[in-house]
Amino acid sequence: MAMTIKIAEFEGPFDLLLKLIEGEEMDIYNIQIHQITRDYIATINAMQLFDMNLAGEFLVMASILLEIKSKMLLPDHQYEAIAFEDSEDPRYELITKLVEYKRFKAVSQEVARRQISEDLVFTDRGQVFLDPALFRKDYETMSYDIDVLTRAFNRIIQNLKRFDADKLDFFKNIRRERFTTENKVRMIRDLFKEHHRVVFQSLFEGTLILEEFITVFLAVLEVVRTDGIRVVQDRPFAEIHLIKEG
Amino acid sequence: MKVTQYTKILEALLFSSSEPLSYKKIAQIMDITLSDAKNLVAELKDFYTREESGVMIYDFKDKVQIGTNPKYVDYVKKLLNASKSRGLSESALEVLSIIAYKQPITKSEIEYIRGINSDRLIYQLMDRLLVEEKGRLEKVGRPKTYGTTDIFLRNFNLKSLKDLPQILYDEIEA
Amino acid sequence: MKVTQYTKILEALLFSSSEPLSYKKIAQIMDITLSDAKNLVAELKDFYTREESGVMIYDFKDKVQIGTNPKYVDYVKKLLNASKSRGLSESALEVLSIIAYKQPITKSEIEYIRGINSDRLIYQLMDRLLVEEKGRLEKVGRPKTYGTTDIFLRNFNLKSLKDLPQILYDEIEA
Repeated sequence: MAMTIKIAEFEGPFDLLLKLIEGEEMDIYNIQIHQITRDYIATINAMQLFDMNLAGEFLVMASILLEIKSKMLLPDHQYEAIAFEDSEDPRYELITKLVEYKRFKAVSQEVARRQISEDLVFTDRGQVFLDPALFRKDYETMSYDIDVLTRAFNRIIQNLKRFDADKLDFFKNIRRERFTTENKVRMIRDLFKEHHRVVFQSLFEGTLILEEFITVFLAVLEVVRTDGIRVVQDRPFAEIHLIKEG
Repeated sequence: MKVTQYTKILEALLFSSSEPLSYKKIAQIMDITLSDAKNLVAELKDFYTREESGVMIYDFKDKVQIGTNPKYVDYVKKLLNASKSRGLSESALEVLSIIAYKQPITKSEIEYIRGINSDRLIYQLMDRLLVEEKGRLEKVGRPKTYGTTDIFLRNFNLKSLKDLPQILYDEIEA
Repeated sequence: MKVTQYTKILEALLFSSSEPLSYKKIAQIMDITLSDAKNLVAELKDFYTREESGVMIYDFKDKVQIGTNPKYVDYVKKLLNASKSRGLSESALEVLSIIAYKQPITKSEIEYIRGINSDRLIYQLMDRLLVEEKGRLEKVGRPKTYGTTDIFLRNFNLKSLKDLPQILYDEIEA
């Protein structure tokens, strides 16, 4: 049986098996296990299975088929079409599963037909327009459940988890901001209440992590901009001083 | 109850709600009976149909929601730039049907029926808000179970899960 | 141009738009002239007035938007107070949660995370007094940053931002 098959054509091993059975016009309850095992193995050989997990799933089915086939080779057995509760037949389990699968496959076509294709209907308007002027007073006193918020946040994270590891980094260090530029600016200003000259390096003493280091640095830039503090270095590699004039 | 005026109030409520509204809530807010609420919804529905309105009423289970009329979908799509088809793949539909009929169901049960790992498709269906987690089974590993959402009912035009097409056992001949 | 049919299309467009639509855009989507677009809006506006509809057209300068009729505002308020999300859509809540946890944050950071422009939702949250501008970042372009308001804290019954529920970071591992 020469078939050129792309993996994408099959939803899985059951799907492939069903198509082969249909192709050979076999009765699903009386699968010629010989024939079908040969077809199945030929097909998966022809398929280029790059995805190892996927390949594994197709191979598991191949081994099940081979096992059934070997059992059926045992003497003194004449196998007819399997009947209900005919659980002695080596094919029984496979066939009941196949029938079950086929049932869902059939019904999914039916379900699909009922779909008012969701792209025909738009209901999520993104927002509800209510004239803010009319509602201002209410908005001030409204009370929300905090869990609507955390649920929304978790939803975002779950979605990112599936699709975008990069963006997830954005949330990695969510924590209350321990170091704020405002605090550090205040700290520097306090220093300048007592000194008019501060060693740049000394501002970083006790700084433990990069984030704090950066915050201090930003605060320095801020006071330079707003408080008229000058930064002075006498020569290359010398200590840097912050000087407040007057 | 002056019917017309009330349908207009209902219209305002449906428009301003970002989620489906239950008849119960409508009744409570408008201070009318549950059956009055149902009548009003029916009335508004008729009105929209008669007017070939740009919007229509979608009702499912015990809830209603307003949405655009599929008749004008081309324009709405153009507006939302939603040219990409959002149809479900065949495999996603398979998984969805299995979940619909067998809920609550675990991932491994779905895998057992399909003979192939279906996690990715389950997530896809969850993203489309058609499927949601339904709690956990009280057995080893406490596996999560999955089921369909109200949005599933709405999108597939089902009033309840009872309206799912019958599975025809006889038809399953090879 | 068959006027009635066109007003219905316009209705569907206004309903599905999450922001005010300009006449220009309406004309472009419906493939009609600008003055036709204006006429249609006027027609739909008249229709709503005549019907004492639950909704009405709000027009600002060169844009229009559909919104609830102030006549029924008491019911809409009751609805808002009865719902958990108080009329905020899922997407608005998403934006609010990002702002709450990551403030001060710029629009472009929010857009980066959600993968979609969220300006309109930010404005909506500002209208609802939950979000406000918090100054500018001292970097290229000096972008505005946003954060939550005192009213946000009060509405969510938080003493301070420190009371925001802890998100479990282990779960954030990819």
